[in-house]
Amino acid sequence: MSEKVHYTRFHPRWYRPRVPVFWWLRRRSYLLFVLRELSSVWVAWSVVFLLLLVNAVAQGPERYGRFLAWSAAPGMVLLNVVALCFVLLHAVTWLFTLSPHAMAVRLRGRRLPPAVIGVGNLVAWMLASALVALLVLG
Amino acid sequence: MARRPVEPFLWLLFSAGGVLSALLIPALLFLFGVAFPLGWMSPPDHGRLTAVLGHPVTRVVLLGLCVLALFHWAHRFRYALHHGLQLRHLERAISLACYGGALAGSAVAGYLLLSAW
Amino acid sequence: MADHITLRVTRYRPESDTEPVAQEYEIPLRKEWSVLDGLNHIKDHLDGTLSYRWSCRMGVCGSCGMTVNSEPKLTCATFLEDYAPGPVRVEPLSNFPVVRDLVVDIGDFMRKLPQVRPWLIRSEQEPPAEGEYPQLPAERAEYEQFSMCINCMLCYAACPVYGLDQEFLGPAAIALAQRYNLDSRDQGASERMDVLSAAEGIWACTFVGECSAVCPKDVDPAGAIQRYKFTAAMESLRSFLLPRGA
Amino acid sequence: MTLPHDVLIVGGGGAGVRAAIAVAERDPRLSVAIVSKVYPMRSHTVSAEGGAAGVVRSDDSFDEHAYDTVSGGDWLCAQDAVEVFVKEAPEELLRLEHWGCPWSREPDGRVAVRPFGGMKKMRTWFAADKTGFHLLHTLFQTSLRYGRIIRYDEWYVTKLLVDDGRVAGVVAIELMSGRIEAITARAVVLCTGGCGQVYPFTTNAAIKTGDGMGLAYRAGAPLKDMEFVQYHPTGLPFTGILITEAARAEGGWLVNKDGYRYLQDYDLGTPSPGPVLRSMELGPRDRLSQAFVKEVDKGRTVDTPYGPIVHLDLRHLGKAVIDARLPFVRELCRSYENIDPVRELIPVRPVVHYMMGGIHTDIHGATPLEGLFAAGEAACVSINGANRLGSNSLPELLVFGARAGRAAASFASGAQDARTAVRPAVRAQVEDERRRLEHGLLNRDDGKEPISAIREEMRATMEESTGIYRSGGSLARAADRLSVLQDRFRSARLEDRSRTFNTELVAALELSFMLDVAESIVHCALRREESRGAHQRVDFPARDDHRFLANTLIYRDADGTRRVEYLPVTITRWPPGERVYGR
Ligand SMILES: Cc1cc2nc3c(=O)[nH]c(=O)nc-3n(C[C@H](O)[C@H](O)[C@H](O)COP(=O)(O)OP(=O)(O)OC[C@H]3O[C@@H](n4cnc5c(N)ncnc54)[C@H](O)[C@@H]3O)c2cc1C
Ligand code: SF4
Ligand code: F3S
Ligand code: FES
Repeated sequence: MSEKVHYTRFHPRWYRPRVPVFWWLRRRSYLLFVLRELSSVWVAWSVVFLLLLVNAVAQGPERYGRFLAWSAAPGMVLLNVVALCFVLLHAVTWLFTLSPHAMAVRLRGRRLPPAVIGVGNLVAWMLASALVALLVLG
Repeated sequence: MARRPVEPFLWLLFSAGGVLSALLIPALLFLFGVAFPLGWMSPPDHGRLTAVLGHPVTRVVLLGLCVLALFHWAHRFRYALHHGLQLRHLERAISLACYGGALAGSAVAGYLLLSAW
Repeated sequence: MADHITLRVTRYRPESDTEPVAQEYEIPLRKEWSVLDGLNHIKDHLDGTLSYRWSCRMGVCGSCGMTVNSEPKLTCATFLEDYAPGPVRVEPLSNFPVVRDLVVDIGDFMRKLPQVRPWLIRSEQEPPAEGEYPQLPAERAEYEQFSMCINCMLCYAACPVYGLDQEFLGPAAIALAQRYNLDSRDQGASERMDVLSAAEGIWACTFVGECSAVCPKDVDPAGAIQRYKFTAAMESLRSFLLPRGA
Repeated sequence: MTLPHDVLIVGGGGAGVRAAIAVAERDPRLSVAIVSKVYPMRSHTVSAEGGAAGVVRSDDSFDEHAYDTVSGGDWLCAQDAVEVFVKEAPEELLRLEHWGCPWSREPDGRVAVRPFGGMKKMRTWFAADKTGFHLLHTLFQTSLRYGRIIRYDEWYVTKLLVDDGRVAGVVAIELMSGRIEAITARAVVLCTGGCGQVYPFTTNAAIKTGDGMGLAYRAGAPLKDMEFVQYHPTGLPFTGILITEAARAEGGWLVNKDGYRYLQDYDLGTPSPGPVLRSMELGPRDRLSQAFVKEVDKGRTVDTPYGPIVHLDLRHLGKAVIDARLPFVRELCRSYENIDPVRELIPVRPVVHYMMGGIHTDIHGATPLEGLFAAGEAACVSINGANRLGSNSLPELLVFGARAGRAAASFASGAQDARTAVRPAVRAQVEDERRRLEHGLLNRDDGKEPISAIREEMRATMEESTGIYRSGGSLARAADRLSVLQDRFRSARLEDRSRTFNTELVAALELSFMLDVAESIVHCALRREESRGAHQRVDFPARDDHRFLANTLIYRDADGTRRVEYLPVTITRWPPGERVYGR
């Protein structure tokens, strides 16, 4: 209908439900979404943690030693375990559910199905992790 | 309709940060945040780390990771507050804090990774 | 299997109610009955005042979307048996104003749809006498998925961003724009750009992904939006680096 | 308040939207509007599956398409209309291609065609097996380009306004608000679709209740060939959901309970593994449905809680073909029958599918009532005769939708006389109608029975009397029962008094149209004492060209009496002959 709707005698008010503040608690999938979004906070924390590490290494062996001790404190370990869980959630959702749908990768004129892209991402992820381990552990 | 010319760039930073952090951070955090502290593996000695970090490529990559991951956080966190808590009326303040934070963090990272060596 | 099941149906009578109330009906539980068959049984035999929309009862007209046990569903393609022993909650689609009972107002979508120019745009329209615009099967496959949308609005009901911000163009409208953008015969992508890359267009979507999860026709609007974000971002980058449109 | 337009189109299905675009293109000064009881893209055209016929290949010709159509229609088609139709169909289908319709393609990029029942050549264009869906959405989305096409979505038309022998507009209810308004126009085009809902078991959607036929009939325009009701041989039991003829065109077999391809016993050719045009499973629908009834009589069908069935076997086609060409068939079987046609047999039985008859029009879509036009399934231009060939209906919507739109536009441009103001006679009709709706239906206190009971009885009556085979006796009994049901309807009771989206009121109005349509079907069938196409009289088993090579016209006069007349069939080039299939 091209006209604007008027409330008249014959046109009682429609019911307009409000979205509750905690809408994301109402469905499992919404909760997962919010957790996924919050993983970014832990990504940021990881950056901070890494920068502290870099700083410690730059300041010499002694500072590096103190950093290692500090990071082994139970509170820190707990914090980083939580952070790791979120970062893994981020990696899994980002590499295996989100980006495969967001990308249109073509091979010989055909669009690759999302599952194939997901497998590709898995391989890339394993290579990147191996590289990191190699560099760090020698 | 309001077009926000910076939005595409913020999104590109967000996406690049998402990919890079997904690829690199789990391994790094696992090693330095969990495996070494818990003694599952022994941490590399200082000399090795200085050698690795001494290479400019490592530092540039790390800087890229830090900057992009911070913008990733800024963008995502901004929307999380925006939608998750319905703080739409605080939109400007939130954007300022998030992207401002990312900028500041990037500056620190730049200093630590480029000038301090 | 019990031979009856309870439907807890949301009623809203705008003349007398200030907000929706639930009403229960006990109906026979038959193997082949969809939730819609259950509602029709109520309408014909128990309570003629219940209002809802339906037509094709074969999952293609897009009329019968409702919320069944908290999930947006096509009621003609959702079977009672899968919810036994019940009760089954049947509510109107979320995120839309409720007109009455299970009927919601989708006027908002109907107003947004023309904005994305969902039609084939050519710089020059050739007369039909000159034959078809050729299109290879692979080119057709490029957009086929996005052409399957039945406008059932389940994705709007599932998208929290739309719930929070009614200005958002929404999943189906953007997917339909992409349907034409990706059609090898179309030349109108630049005309659709302004609306799509506005703040209320693609950039409002935070990739919740529920739209694709509930879509009964596998349209994957979330994918359509993300792909368009990439296109739009690259376009911005290009015009930023080459400001004169070289 | 009245809402004035130049051309008003009732119905937002394929025919209606095509007509609206034709008006907008013909004369940009005209104000054109579409009224539809559902949003246009919900119209029943959306369900059409198999395809749309139009000659494109070099080995094919207009004459062959015309001959297939005329013989398929058992020589009851108006041959001038058929000639126009076959010529304009490819043009319309190409135009749709230019508007973006995703037709399936050949490897070289040309539009693909598939075989279809009763067609001697491959000429059925298709978009997988969702042809109607793509066609309607393409049309609807294209219509959005024409900002000047005004839409009244979810408005229900209850009456045609007639001023001194000429149509003046309609009365309609806006469902959301319940307000009753007159929408006036110089020309009205009825594109309201078919009436399958007068039967209990049909492929047709809930909205296919013959409203437009009832509207025209009550306004004095005649209905034509109403006795010809098409049964489609392959519907799913219980739901009546259609398994498209394309399933057979791609090579599906119909087998009885012994796994035997029984069509070979009914003069439809001999079985071969692949599909053969105009033979066996690709015979015309009337003959296939009749063969089913004979199989039931021989006890060679399978009994189920929803009546006897036979099986459609697609297994030998393989998953690849089914997924590429018949994905919707697979989807429907999985959701509604819990079977996978790649591995299992599909249970099917004949189901009411299409109305050959409808509002009598000429080849421009004009009815005998001045200013009233009709197109689509609601109309009867007579291209379908006594039996429509599958895939002729969609192109019919386009060809005659466009023609009716153009004719209505010309009529409205020509009728730019002083009748802009609503004349008192019309205003009185509007008031009468308002009173009937408000007091006769909505707020009456003396109602007795609910409408659903009357509807069920009407449907049962139609199935018993006017099914695949009919007899004079049962038709006469049905006529009596329907007039009793008409009386009972007059004292029906509505529970719902609300103004807002009152679907019970809509159902009541639909029922009353259906009762009129059902009566016209029964009376026309009773009078036609022969067997032709979809009209098979057990008491008159032969075709009788001497008496009945004529189209039936049924009128309702102002005093409510019925009148049946016959109009000789227009024959241009194909004299009546024998219908030969599989030989
Ligand atoms: C399951 C199925 C499959 C089919 N497959 C094919 C096929 O493969 N090939 C083929 O050629 N044909 C096919 N057909 C036939 C074809 O689809 C129909 O004949 C055709 O779609 C009818 O279109 P229409 O525009 O005349 O009417 P519809 O699409 O039925 O539209 C009718 C319109 O009128 C409106 N309307 C009705 N009454 C009122 C009222 N009182 N007030 C306001 N508006 C009103 C409705 O809202 C609707 O918009 C199929 C039919 C069915 C049932
Ligand atoms: S995208 Fe899917 S869920 Fe959304 S309207 Fe279209 S068909 Fe429905
Ligand atoms: S659910 Fe909504 S936020 Fe985006 S991905 Fe789908 S539109
Ligand atoms: S009734 Fe048409 S989609 Fe359910």
